[in-house]
Amino acid sequence: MRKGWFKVLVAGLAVAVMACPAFAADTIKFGVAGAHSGDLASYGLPSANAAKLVAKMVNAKGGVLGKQVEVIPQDDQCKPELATNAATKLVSDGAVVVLGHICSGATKAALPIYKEANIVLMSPSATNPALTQSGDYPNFFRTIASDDQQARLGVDFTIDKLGKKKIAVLHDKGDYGKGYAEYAKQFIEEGGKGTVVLFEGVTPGAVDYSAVVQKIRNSGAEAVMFGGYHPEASKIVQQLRKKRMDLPFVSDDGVKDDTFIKVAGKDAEGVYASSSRDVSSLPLYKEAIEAHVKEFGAEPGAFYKEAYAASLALLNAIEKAGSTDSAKIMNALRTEFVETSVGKIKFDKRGDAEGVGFSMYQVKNGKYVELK
Amino acid sequence: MQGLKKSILVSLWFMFLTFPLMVIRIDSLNGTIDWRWENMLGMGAGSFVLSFVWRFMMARKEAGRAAAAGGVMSARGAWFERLRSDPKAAVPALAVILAVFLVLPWLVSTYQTNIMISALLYVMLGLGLNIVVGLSGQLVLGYVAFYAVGAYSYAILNSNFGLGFWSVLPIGGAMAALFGILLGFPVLRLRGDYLAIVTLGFGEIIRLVLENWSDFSQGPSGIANIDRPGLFGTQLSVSDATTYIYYLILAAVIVTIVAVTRLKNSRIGRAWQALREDEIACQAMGIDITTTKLTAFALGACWAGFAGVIFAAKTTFINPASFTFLESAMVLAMVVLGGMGSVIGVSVGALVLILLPEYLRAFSEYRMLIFGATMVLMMVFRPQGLVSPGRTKYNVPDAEGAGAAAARPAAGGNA
Amino acid sequence: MSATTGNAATPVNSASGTAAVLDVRSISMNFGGLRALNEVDLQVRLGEIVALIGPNGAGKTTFFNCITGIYVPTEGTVHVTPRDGRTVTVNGLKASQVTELGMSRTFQNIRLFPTMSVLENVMIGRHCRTRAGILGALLRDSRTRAEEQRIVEESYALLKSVNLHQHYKDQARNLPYGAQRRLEIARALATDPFLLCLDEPAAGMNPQETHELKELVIEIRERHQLSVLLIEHDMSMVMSLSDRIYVMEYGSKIAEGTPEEVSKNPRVIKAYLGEESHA
Amino acid sequence: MDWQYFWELFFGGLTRGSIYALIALGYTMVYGIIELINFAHGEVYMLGAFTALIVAGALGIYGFPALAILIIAAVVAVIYCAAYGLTLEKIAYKPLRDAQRLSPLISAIGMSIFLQNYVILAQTSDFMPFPNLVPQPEFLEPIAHIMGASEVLIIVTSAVAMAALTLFIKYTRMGKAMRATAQNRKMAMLLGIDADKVISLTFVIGSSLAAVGGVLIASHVGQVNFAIGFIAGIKAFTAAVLGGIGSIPGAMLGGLVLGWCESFATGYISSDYEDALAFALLVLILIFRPSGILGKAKTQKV
Repeated sequence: MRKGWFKVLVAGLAVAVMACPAFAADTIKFGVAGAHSGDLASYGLPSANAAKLVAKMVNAKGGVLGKQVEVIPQDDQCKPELATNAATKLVSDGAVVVLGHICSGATKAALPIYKEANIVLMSPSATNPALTQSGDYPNFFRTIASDDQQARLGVDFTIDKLGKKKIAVLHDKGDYGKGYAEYAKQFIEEGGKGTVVLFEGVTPGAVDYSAVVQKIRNSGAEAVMFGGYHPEASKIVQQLRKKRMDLPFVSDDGVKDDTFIKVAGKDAEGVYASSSRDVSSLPLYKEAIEAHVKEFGAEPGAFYKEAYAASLALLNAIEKAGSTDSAKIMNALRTEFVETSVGKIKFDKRGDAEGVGFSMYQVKNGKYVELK
Repeated sequence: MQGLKKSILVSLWFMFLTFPLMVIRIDSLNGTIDWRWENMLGMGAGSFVLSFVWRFMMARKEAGRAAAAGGVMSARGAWFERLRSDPKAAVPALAVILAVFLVLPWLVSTYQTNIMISALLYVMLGLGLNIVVGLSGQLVLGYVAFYAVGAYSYAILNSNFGLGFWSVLPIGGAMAALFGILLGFPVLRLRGDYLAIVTLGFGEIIRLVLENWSDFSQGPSGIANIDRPGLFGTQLSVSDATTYIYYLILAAVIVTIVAVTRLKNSRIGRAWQALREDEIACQAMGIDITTTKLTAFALGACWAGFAGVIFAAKTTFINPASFTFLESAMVLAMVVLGGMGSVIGVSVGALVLILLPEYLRAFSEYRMLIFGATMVLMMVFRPQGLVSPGRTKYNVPDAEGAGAAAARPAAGGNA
Repeated sequence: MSATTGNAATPVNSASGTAAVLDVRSISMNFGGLRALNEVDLQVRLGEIVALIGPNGAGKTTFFNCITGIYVPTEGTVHVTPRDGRTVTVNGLKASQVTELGMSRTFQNIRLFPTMSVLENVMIGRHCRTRAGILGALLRDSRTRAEEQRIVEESYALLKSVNLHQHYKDQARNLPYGAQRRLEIARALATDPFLLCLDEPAAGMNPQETHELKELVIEIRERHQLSVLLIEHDMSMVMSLSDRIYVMEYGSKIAEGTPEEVSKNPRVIKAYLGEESHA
Repeated sequence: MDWQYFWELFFGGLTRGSIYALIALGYTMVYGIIELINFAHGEVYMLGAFTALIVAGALGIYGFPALAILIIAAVVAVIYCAAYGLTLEKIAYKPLRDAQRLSPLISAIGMSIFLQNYVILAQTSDFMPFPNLVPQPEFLEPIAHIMGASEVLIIVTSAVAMAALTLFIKYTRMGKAMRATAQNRKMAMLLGIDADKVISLTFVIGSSLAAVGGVLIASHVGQVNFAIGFIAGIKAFTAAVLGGIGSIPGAMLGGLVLGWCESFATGYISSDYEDALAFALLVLILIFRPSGILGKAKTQKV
């Protein structure tokens, strides 16, 4: 029965490994959950780095409440089923607060576990509006604005700034893109100043979008709003231009990515995409980037500044609350302003950060430029 | 010498074949080419060695086939067969395994238990698919659709009507079985490859509907806040609930193993196997292949439905992204790797495929590569899987075997 | 087999006096533009051994497929009269239903279940005579267990009757050729047929095996009280075994009668027996 | 009825259908000969696109003109895809020729997963921009809103490929050997046809066509990544079945029918269920006419 012994051995080892942190010195346990491996690791790893850097800095200054901060990373690969595993693990390891999760779906899956354990969760990247607006999760906070704010900005920009009334709204059928598109549609219709002439999902990975493009032409749209990510956006923009249609193309954060410009090439010129406000002039932002370059020898990736800000806000709240009691931490988050890498923020009743928001960018000469 | 020459040729061929992808990397932003010659060397050396291994394995396979034709059984197979067929060895072995599984949650952390729950869920899925693919020989590539039906049944009934886990468990199974029959009817006349593709299409259709029909399934954003299974109305903490679900799924797996073994050794199970072996002869022996196929589809789907309900209850959140074709391929790989038709094999296959990557995180990048390669190599070198299906023992009324036969339980089978 | 345990064998030559158990009236079969069968009539009476002969491609196997439900004949009717005495039309029925009525067959190119054991192959034949369902399989109640044991015993007895019982554990594909043919017959018998249709049972056998097969067929007919319809190329076997012979050529019946009548029929000699007629 | 719109959709569907047809030809040939769904065929197409991308990138750095790049990249991609097809057949399918019928299909699925991950590891999992290699001539400018040069090239290429293949199979010695092998491999071998060679050649031709498809389609779409083969492969297979698998004109017809269905459904209804529609079409065809539009029904030998 070699197999049986092997199991016992593995189990024993696992116990030994798991037990170690529990007997370590008394620390503030700071959980970090997100995609640290798999397809979406590039979205999750920067957050883990941010947490480590902030913890290092805080620890160097004597820690929080006189205790050292210990970062516990947990991988969820952005998959709901793994997210619940990760959350369970963090809860059982005694995390006081958790930074994460990265993807909205994973966050939704994990939230009930944190809620039950009464642990504060702060995401740097989960933008799904329902997470805060449903009111189901008083323990959830985020340092990034939600999709509806983005859609609001996109709609106002298209109608007021560009002066376009007939708008074709497209999405990629994904959680993020469809959410954005549905909000955009709702805002256009509520505003009464424009009309949605086309609301359509495109199939990611399809070989050709010419039918959708012809449909846009046929609808008489004056502008296109697209919710989704850059691969589909670049295909649609390229086909629009190929078919000699010069409509303004307004999209979201998923498109405000340098890969979009790389892939779409000259067709990318003039495309609008909304994204977090440019904070590159803030001293804390510069400090955060420098710390990352110094430690890891490279520029940080996506959601780094949001994660850095969230780490600062969480640790600050623990310090201000004077305890690790989550009710007090939440109260501190809601009442105390804190300087972070995304600006001076505090959180509203529902958990959204006040003071962060979106700007519109446009591709000019192969670069995204913020429009003031 | 001959072999050496062959291997050099193979190695040169692979160096040529993989040259553009492995060696050249274009950095289009800076307009430079990154030449990675070390990869070519690695490829050459690797394929040189592997070609020897390949030929050795091929020769062994040929030898094995010759031996099997002569009725000789390999020594390694023999001890395993003995362990399996001799109740004196098999019973304690089973008891030890069961005991390990029973105490597991008390030995390991909640996290490890959670992983074990996932692994056991896959055992259940694998055994369910084994009914359809392994026993009745109908290649279904969209199995995960039934898993989705079960999961969404619970999610929707729970969030809209507040139905609990225990009342939805049979409903979820029944719904999945219904879908199995719905799929089964039109594809009755299809065979082999065509069946595989149609079921793949069916699986994708189910997923696409879940993704696009937002009013019904909340679309890509999924359904959150699904209740965990309750225990006589008490509200359990997360870690207790995990332990509870662990025992629940363990019980479900044991029930599945018993059920599948019994089905396999029953009149129905024999009909499935006959269907797998020869459809025409099966009909000519008075077996109605319509009902036989439909029962296989329905029962296989039903198990996926049960697993789906448990899955939804365990994660408390589901979205269509959990039910992609890759998931179906994964479950199929478990069945194939473990050994089609073998209950032990499929269980081992599922545990290996889920747990190994979990404990070999270092290889996570290569996980899917190895996974694909394993599927190919398994088919080439050991198409019967890790464990070939056990022979059912029958209690025949004959003089020479009568004494021993009487002592054994009647028509007892083993997996 | 419970119904067939009596040993009051029907006299071989009294066939003309009894009703036909199989009554085929002018069936035809078209494949696209090709007419594979053309208005063929055929009767098999209780206890008779009837042979169907003809050159290769005459449509014999197609005829078998038409009467056993694998194909649906384009025209004509097939009636059978099982042991219970009622007459049933079988054209249009599924192959499994035909077998359930009591017509069972073997295949020209052996179609066993290759990786199942010899015993299991025969047990499959008992499928349509037993009832246990899914619930029974799952619960394995005493009735199911008893039925299962009965299947085993009956199947084993059949194996014994074709002298394959020593091999009951072996995989069917590992049996020698002649034994596979016998196993196919045992499997067909397990369905409790009143009419056994054998498609070239002696193909590929040596004279000794062929002789044993002949003895076996006669013995089966006696023991199971059934009729036999047989396609065969081995003339000595056909002539010595059959009560009556039908001859086909190009999809049509060209002659019928006792072995003597047929062997003297000039059309048959011309069409089929040819220079072999001296045999 | 808005005819302008109708024709726009019609030509959109024509392009899309030609894309499917180009890949479907490879499926249909392999299936015709050894009755195997070469699941990895879509991956060969993807490898063709990637190889062409690398070659084009390298040549672009050395400043070659676009048309030269297109031709060289296409030739290199064809050579490599043929080589990949050949190797694939030798490793994953040939040892399984006498195995039970599920084995080669599972092996093919494994190969498909393997090749995707091979590309991820050797290159990247990101989307890569594919240069537009087909120059847009002046005279196409008036119809640019309906069709560009790359679309015209795709349609012409797949039509030519289909015609050439049909002639090849009908009139050449090798083509006849292929038909014989497809009908009855054992008998063909008895007659002195080297079946292994015929099968290898089938893979070479099919893979080469996939490579041509890869280059043209990537150039048309403007981006590639490791996953493009899967959905294109499934669609192409649907097209092949639709037209009647094993039939070369059938693959073309099936591709066009599928392309038009998708295009018109998107244009007049919605693209929400675009893929679901394709799959539903496949299921319906297989149920009501399993041999496809141009396929011949096979009676089972008992």
